Amino acid sequence: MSLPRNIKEQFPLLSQVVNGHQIVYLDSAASSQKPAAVIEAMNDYYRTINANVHRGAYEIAAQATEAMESSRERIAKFIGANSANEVVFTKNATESFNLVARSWGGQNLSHGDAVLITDMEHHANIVPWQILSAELGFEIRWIPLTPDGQLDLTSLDQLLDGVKMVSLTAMSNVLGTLNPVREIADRAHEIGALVTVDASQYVPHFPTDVEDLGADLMCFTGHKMCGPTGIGVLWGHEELLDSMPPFLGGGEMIVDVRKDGFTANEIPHKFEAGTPPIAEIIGLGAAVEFLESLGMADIRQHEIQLTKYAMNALNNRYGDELTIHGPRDPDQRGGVLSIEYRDVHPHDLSQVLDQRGICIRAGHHCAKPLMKLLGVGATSRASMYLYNDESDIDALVDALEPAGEMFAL
Amino acid sequence: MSLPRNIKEQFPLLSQVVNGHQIVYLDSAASSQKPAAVIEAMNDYYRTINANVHRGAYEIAAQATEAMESSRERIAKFIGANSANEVVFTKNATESFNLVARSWGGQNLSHGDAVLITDMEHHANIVPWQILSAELGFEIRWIPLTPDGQLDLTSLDQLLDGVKMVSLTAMSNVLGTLNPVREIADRAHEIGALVTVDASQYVPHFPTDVEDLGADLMCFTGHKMCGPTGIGVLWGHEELLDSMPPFLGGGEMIVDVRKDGFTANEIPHKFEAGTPPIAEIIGLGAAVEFLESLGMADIRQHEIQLTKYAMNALNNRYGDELTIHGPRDPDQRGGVLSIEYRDVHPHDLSQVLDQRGICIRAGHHCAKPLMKLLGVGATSRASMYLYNDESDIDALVDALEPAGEMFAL
Amino acid sequence: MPGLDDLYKEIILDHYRNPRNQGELDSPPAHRTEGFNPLCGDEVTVTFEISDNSLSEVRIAGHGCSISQASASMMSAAVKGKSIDEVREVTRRFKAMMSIHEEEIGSEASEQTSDEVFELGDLEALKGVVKFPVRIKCATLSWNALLTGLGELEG
Amino acid sequence: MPGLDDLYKEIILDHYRNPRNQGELDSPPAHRTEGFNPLCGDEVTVTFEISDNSLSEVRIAGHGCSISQASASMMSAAVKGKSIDEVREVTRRFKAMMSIHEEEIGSEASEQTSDEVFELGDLEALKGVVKFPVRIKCATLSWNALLTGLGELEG
Ligand SMILES: Cc1ncc(COP(=O)(O)O)c(C=O)c1O
Ligand SMILES: Cc1ncc(COP(=O)(O)O)c(C=O)c1O
Repeated sequence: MSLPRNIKEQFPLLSQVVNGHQIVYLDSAASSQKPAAVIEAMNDYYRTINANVHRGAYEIAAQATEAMESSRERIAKFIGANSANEVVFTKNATESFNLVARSWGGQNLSHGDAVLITDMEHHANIVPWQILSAELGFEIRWIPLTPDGQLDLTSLDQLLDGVKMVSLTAMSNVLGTLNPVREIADRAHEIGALVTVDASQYVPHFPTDVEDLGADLMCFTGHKMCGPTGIGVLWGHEELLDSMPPFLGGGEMIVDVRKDGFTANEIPHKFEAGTPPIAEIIGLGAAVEFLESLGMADIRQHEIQLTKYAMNALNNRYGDELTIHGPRDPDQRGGVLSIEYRDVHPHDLSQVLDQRGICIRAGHHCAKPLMKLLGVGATSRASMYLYNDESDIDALVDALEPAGEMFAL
Repeated sequence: MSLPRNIKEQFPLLSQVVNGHQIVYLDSAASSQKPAAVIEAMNDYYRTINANVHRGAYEIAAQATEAMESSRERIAKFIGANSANEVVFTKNATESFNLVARSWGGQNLSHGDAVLITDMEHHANIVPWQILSAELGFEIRWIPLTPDGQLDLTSLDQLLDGVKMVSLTAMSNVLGTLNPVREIADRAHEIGALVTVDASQYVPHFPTDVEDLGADLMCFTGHKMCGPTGIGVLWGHEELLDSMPPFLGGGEMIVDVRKDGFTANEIPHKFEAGTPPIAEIIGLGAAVEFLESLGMADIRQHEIQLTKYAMNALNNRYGDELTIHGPRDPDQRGGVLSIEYRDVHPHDLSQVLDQRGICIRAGHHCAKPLMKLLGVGATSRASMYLYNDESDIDALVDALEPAGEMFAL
Repeated sequence: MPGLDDLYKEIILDHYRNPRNQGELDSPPAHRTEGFNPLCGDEVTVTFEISDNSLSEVRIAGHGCSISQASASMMSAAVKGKSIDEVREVTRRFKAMMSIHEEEIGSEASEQTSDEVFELGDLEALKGVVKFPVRIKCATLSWNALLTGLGELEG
Repeated sequence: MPGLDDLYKEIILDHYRNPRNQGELDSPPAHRTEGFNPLCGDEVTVTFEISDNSLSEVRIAGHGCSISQASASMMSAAVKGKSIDEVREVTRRFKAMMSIHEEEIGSEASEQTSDEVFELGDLEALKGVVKFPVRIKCATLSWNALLTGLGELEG
């Protein structure tokens, strides 16, 4: 089964006209577009059952609670969690990482310990550890990369020495690289370390099963998977989450507050302080329902085909003038193409493409250590999702040439 | 000028029918309803300019950034801030408090210091301090209450001794009490302490000017002021925010990340890690625009009138059988009525009212220390907003009697 | 939408107005266990004595809504004098009835073990609570506290 | 929607292709200052020498887009040999032009001090950048770095 041909019609934004051209949206790694069903689900919530959750005995409050908690169940199933209690709602993947670092790290890390990350991590999986390490004095270590942008695991044993947490991305948001999470997780577990997976670029595009991945904790974000802004997820094994101290304090996360202290609530509520992003949780539930209706395996197939098509088209047309960072084989990577084209600076390239309604991202993609390694300040990144098709790629390919002329040195 | 008579029509949810009755929503202290304009603003964002902000050179990303930043400016003006840079977006008031406690508190508090709060605080302004105090060993002190639910300031001088931060609510979400924030702030400033104001129940209902309040930092939340869920605000004086270390780490909050550490961005971005709640910020901007169009002074007048009407109606009808917690004078309190009626337990009362489509909240309202002081496990709370009218109050008053009969002991 | 009569059956209001086995036993020697409902502030304290593997005495204290109070009172009447195994079985059945899918679970279970001792009797009156999911925690508060208390005994 | 021609004027592309005053002076003795654009990763290093209260030498290094490179090159040409006060004045004017409300500010200012020295000349070509707000930071990157460098001298 492939995806419906007219799938773009379900995304209102994709019919927008920008600078006289129907929009060509190739920036889904930064944020995806939203199907009407997701926008409508949030509308419906606000129009019919909007009320604060968990604490209200009246009808619409009960319905809001029910809608929120059934979203939690749907999301839990979607990622192969054992129970909805394993799904903690945050505001974005970044908060999820801060929760892990502060709560688990604060309890378990000290001088002499190490946390192992990789050279291709997003700042969300770097800075929270750096903040904590400045306080607690543990070491942050980095798995290096091979020249084609894969993890270089030749020294993994040495790197793992003294490591208590391995925290790595399942897929690079710059290189498209898919990492061997399971293999690394197995080796981490052998020495008693835990594994946190950054699935921000993975859950939106792949059938995901937390047990298959071998993760102990996993972070992802709603707005990259057809969901709204303002919602992220931390998944963790029940016993592990149970053992972790609270992160943010306030309402919802307590069973009792006395002047001399408080008693934390059970998971997942223990980690959800204050009024939750109720509409956003419901929106993310609708996004998961939408993705399930298409089928994650079909979405992945579609993206492999399109990545293959794009890599061929770019290489055939521009040969040596163009480099695509990361793995060559479209089966071994996601639909994220960081492109170097002649001497055109990414900012200029994306500006020129914008004149044709083509949206790509120019920048460091919140991966500055990786930029340094690549020896660039920024890359031009085109990234795909289920709603892109060959016409989008054709538009991109055609638009490079005039940009190249304009900025020829 | 009074509020438009047909204001309810602007709130889609208020035309819902619950259990055969048009809904009577008296739970705005928990969360307010949303005008169509706010729901539409978020819709429009998702349908026309949805894109990640700050990092995109293309048209819709620039528009999304512009929409988000002009919301920030609008909100800054709305509370009398000197600059949009003083407005930090969080996910709710609770996160704002955690930011203050962890960032400012982590840098400034240690054994021997004290933080002064009050007996009527919401858990959001208690638990973050308790978490931090368990780590750093400072003391948490409480301003006591008079029998009619006002702050008892007779021992304020002693209480202030050694205090570095006074953190208090401008209005109680249980008692409706308006606190003399300015007076307390002035006395706190005299001894060199800072003042954080919980304005979660204040900004939605009163013309607010941070300078008049005498606040150094102020926390409030979007969903109680006609805005969406998933968005809160921390306001702070520019120099103070500048001096505070980052809270959450990740994208957006850095200017540089190296393997050996990071350089934080300027305020407000320093405190906004990860993809922000873009749609929600735009929604909150629309909410502020809506409130401004009515006029905060008129909203306050409307609520005084309605509170007066409600207190009279309840007292006249039920006399000794009914107690309203907190100050007697409607001019001196907000439109939040915590009611004790005969022996009816709040949960039972709200259940019975729900049968008539009347939404009130039964519970501890995230103020357990206050509940203990009042000697109850929970209260029945009816709370008003700009869209309520006398017919809502009449419905409430009429519905109490049969509930009383049913649960007579 | 179920009506209030489904929730507030006469027998429930009777237990609410005239709670059975009220008070607290001295502990020790009695065992003591507590339950909180963080949603509404309800609190229950269950004290009980065990002799000869039976719940020889039980007392209920605390405060809460009619449902939590009535359920605690009905529980005390249902478990007093029962063997620990019987207490566990009636608790299991009660909680099954209180789970959202009670219909299926309830009927299956009763076909498997149709022993007279385990009939829920008066407790059946609480069945209507399931239609008001927010109130389920009110009804199960005292039962969960008792279960916790029994669990602690066993170590 | 303004077209690309408003942004990429020929003179800008010329400065981009043939940047003036490229390189780095040895520092010390030269002063050195850096600028980052966290949004796109652009970096600029400005080294300069002061003698007799004038910016006697200036060099630009780093990498970035055509706008940031061209603006840095144009800046170097505009400030080289100028007195510190003149440098500050041209910077002030350039930044006023780059602010979203440039029209008003720009015209007011030029009426108040209509000294020939302070005409922006070639720099006027960068005016179109204002229509592309995301790119303003590209254009002002080197100017802000220079200002920081001058500030450090004094303080
Ligand atoms: C006085 C007060 N402070 C803080 C909060 C916390 O707001 P939020 O749950 O949106 O973080 C609330 C509302 O729940 C409140 O009433
Ligand atoms: C790999 C990766 N991790 C983490 C994040 C952070 O997500 P968010 O900004 O929604 O917190 C992103 C996206 O920005 C990402 O691509």
